[in-house]
Amino acid sequence: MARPRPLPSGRSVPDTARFAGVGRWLLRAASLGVCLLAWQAAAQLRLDLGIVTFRNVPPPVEVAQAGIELLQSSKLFDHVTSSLSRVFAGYGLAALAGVMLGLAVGRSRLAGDVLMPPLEILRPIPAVAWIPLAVLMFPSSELSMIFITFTGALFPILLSTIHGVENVDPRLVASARSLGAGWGAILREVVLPAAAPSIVTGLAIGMGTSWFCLVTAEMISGQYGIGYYTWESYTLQNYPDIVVGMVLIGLMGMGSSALLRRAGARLTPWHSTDEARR
Amino acid sequence: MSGHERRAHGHAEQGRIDAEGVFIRLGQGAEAFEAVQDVSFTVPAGEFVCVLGPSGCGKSTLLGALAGHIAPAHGALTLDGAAISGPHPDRGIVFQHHTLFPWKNVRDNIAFGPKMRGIPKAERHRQADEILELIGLGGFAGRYPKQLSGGMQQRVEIARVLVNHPRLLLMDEPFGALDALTRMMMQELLLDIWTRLRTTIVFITHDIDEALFLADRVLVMSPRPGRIVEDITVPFERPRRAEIVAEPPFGRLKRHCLDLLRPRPGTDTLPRLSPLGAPPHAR
Amino acid sequence: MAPAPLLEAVDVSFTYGASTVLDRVSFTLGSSEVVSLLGPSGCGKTTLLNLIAGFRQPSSGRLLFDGAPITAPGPERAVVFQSGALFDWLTARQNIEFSLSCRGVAKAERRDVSEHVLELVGLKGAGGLYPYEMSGGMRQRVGVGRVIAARPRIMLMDEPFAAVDVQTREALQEELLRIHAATRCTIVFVTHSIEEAVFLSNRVFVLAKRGGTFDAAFDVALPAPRWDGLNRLDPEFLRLRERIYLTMKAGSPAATTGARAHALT
Amino acid sequence: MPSPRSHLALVLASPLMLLLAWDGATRFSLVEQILLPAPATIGAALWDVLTRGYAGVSVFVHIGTSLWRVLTAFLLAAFVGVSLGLLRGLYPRIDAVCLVPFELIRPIPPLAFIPLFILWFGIGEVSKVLIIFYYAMLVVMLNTQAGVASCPEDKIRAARSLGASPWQVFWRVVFPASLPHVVVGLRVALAAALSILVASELLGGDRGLGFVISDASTFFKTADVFVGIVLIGLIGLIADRALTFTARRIVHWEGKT
Repeated sequence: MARPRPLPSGRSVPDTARFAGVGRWLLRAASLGVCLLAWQAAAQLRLDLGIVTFRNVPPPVEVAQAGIELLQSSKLFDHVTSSLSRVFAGYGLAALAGVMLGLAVGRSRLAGDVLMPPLEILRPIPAVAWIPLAVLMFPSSELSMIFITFTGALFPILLSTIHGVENVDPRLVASARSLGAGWGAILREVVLPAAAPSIVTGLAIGMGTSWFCLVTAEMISGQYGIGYYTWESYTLQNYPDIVVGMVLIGLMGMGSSALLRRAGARLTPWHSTDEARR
Repeated sequence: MSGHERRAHGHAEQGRIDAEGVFIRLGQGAEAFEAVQDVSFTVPAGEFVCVLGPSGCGKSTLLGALAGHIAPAHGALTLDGAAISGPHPDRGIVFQHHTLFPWKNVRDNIAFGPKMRGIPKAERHRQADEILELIGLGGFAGRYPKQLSGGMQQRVEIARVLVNHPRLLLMDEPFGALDALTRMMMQELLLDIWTRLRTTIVFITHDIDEALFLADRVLVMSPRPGRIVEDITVPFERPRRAEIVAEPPFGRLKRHCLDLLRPRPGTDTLPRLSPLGAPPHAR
Repeated sequence: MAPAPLLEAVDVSFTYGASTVLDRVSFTLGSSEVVSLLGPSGCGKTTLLNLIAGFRQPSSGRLLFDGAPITAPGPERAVVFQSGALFDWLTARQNIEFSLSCRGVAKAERRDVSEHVLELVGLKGAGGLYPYEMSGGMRQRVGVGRVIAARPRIMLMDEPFAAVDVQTREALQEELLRIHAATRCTIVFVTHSIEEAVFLSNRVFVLAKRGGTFDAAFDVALPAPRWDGLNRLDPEFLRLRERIYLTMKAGSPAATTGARAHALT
Repeated sequence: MPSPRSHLALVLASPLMLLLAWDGATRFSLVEQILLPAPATIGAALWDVLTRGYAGVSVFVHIGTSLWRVLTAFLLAAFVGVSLGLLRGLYPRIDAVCLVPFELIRPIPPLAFIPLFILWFGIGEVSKVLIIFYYAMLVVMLNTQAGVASCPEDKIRAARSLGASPWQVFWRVVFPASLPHVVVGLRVALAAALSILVASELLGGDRGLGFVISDASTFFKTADVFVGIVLIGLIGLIADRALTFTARRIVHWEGKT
């Protein structure tokens, strides 16, 4: 058994030196390569291990070909844009509502008492459980999917915002009041920036859950969209396309999270410099 | 003489505090207790007063009431004859650990008060830069609070309050978290600023040396519920040098304060606060 | 020939990246001494303590404990931390018994030791409390007790009383001298408080702000025992405190920053 | 600030008002019963489902099936996730090997894996359990690893200076110090597991609460859809509270100073 790393914090010099740079990246690339090779081999040999079978799994090469085909057709554009516009609408609404409600609940006990009990009752219900009902309730399936995306993102954003607002250092608020800040100025100049890191965290989590909900909704009731594309490929037994769909979903989820992180870091520069300095 | 000092001199006759039979209650329901009991005192405009007492004696609570964050249960607390009813930039407060906004740089932190009064950006930045020079941090306007040492953070904190030309400067153990050397230099700096601005200062501390070195007058408070047990006039000449701490009259006055602050056997209030952290002679 | 010193530092340097934290520091420590390392933050005093503890190795020079180089941390040079660094999931007693249980000492014997140590540090009857149920002063007592129970030859203390209020701090200082009288173990005490250094120590080493060299060393010749609390007003005590303050102020570049305000008038 | 009594009144009044508004809206046909049934209708449907079952199967079979899927997956995920997280936190080599594959699959919503898992493991129980397991494990592992990294250096140093061996440092210090993070990971993983369970049941199968919701909606039995939703919400609530309660017992020092 190797010796455990004595100091798990990033400060231990020898460890970072040992694993830094090219060697570490090589190891990482190698690990990825091995995974791909194993996949290719398993798919080509049509491995059947009883509990898991690779008989129907396409090898990476076929997947790549299917991906290129999709890239060249116009279908891709339609699927991607409809998924993106749904997330944009639903998630955007959730971000707006979550932050506003969170600020209200975090700052005002009255708002908390009135708004929180119904929300607390709804919270343990997974957003995806609403999908069949949403399909019934909304006249267009487009709206129902936006609603599901909204519900999926709302709670993480709301809860993180409340958490952030409630944890604003009361001394900061007190000194702002002493310096002559009124109600609105405290909200704008103190509470919002102080809660911003927590809000950004909530927005990031919400982005993940809203993609999760959207893909499920598209699989069940969509006509376009990347979730629909994947599920359709499955029902048509278009195996390479399934994997292409998965990769696309992953890329879009990853891309939107990365965008959000970038924007969050831009919005809260004091927070990230703080992390970097420690 | 800079513009800032001229304006400050206009305030010279303002900043008189009157406290008359002040009681302050803290906590709710069954846990409520009296933190400050029947406190009366007067501070003439421009005086430097230290409030000295053991931790948990209610001295910070009293300061909170002067700032307007806590309302007394009984009694009258007035500044220049007007009752204190809420926080106001006229009564600036400095805490032990800085309360600078981490998302604003030094200049914007200091300009916060002027911004709240609606002063245009160029003018409030000019005021901030002027006061930064006064506290000896001229080159640090663009830094964020995290990038400053503890002593510098406290200096910015003081500057952020001074830029509002307060009639009263309230300080709650402002140098308590600094190392000895920085602390002594900050004390000298504060006296230097006060000599020129002559704002009334109420300074809370539990450090006898600090109180005697800084103040015109020291109000000594008893352990909870806080009462003023003695009002000491500090006779040392100004300007004071750090060296007076080693001189015999200073030692005698310090001994007197120590005797006042030493918990008396039979009082159960202090042990209740920290049951086993009490000094050994109390047991 | 005189007996070998307990701890010997010869030209010890420590560099971190491009900066020199300690620059050729030399000193020796004998048995039962109490020595303070005094200096402003960032002067390298904690680094020196970490070298003695064995958390880090000197970049050059020799650091010998009992005649042998220090290569790793060990209970013979146990550390009391400023934060207390107590194990939140263990009671006061379990914290104190930690080093014994790591060595596999039997339960009954551990119990005897912790009972004794709890009494020594003034926590009799509080052994069942968790750290979050204690005041700051009590936590530091557990931190000291945990080290005492390991029976160290040197107790290393890294600003242990910096985070508690003045009254508690003075009480803890007096208790520490009592504990020292009872255990006679050597103490290396890092602090930025001049008064604390003078009150506790036989010798005070002052470290310069930058460059990490010793500015000066002071012998403290105050009568023992000092824990009656009156010695803090002793003229000799105050004079020494003053001398050290002036030495530090003269050697510190920060002093010029403080003077800048005067230059403005 | 309101007094404690009026505070309580407000807390109780707001859901009550909501219920009344809902009832009123359905009673006066502001919304169609088929979209939003009256509370009483849902209550009756709940009683009906509880006593007579759904789709010819006792409702407890549906609940039991859902619970079995989610609990098996969650417990497995907790065990594997904590173990892997600890190993990754302690051994940089293991972390380096795991990093790229896990970072690549992490942002993919677990649902995207459903078709693939069905291809791999067939349409039965195995793929449902495994998809929940895979994602919950990921969450637990990442949180555990963060917990290991969050152990204050002072505590590790204190243990070493008190004579603890590397194994003792891990078992007596690093592991307990990481427990609060592990608990957070378990809570998040539990919520995610429930979501994935419902989603996968919506997409296929003939047992489970997700199936109840999906099946009821295809036949426009809206009250039964609500029954399914309420039951899922209850399971989520009880599971979360039980986990929090247990965690408070184990990690009793967390959040106190």
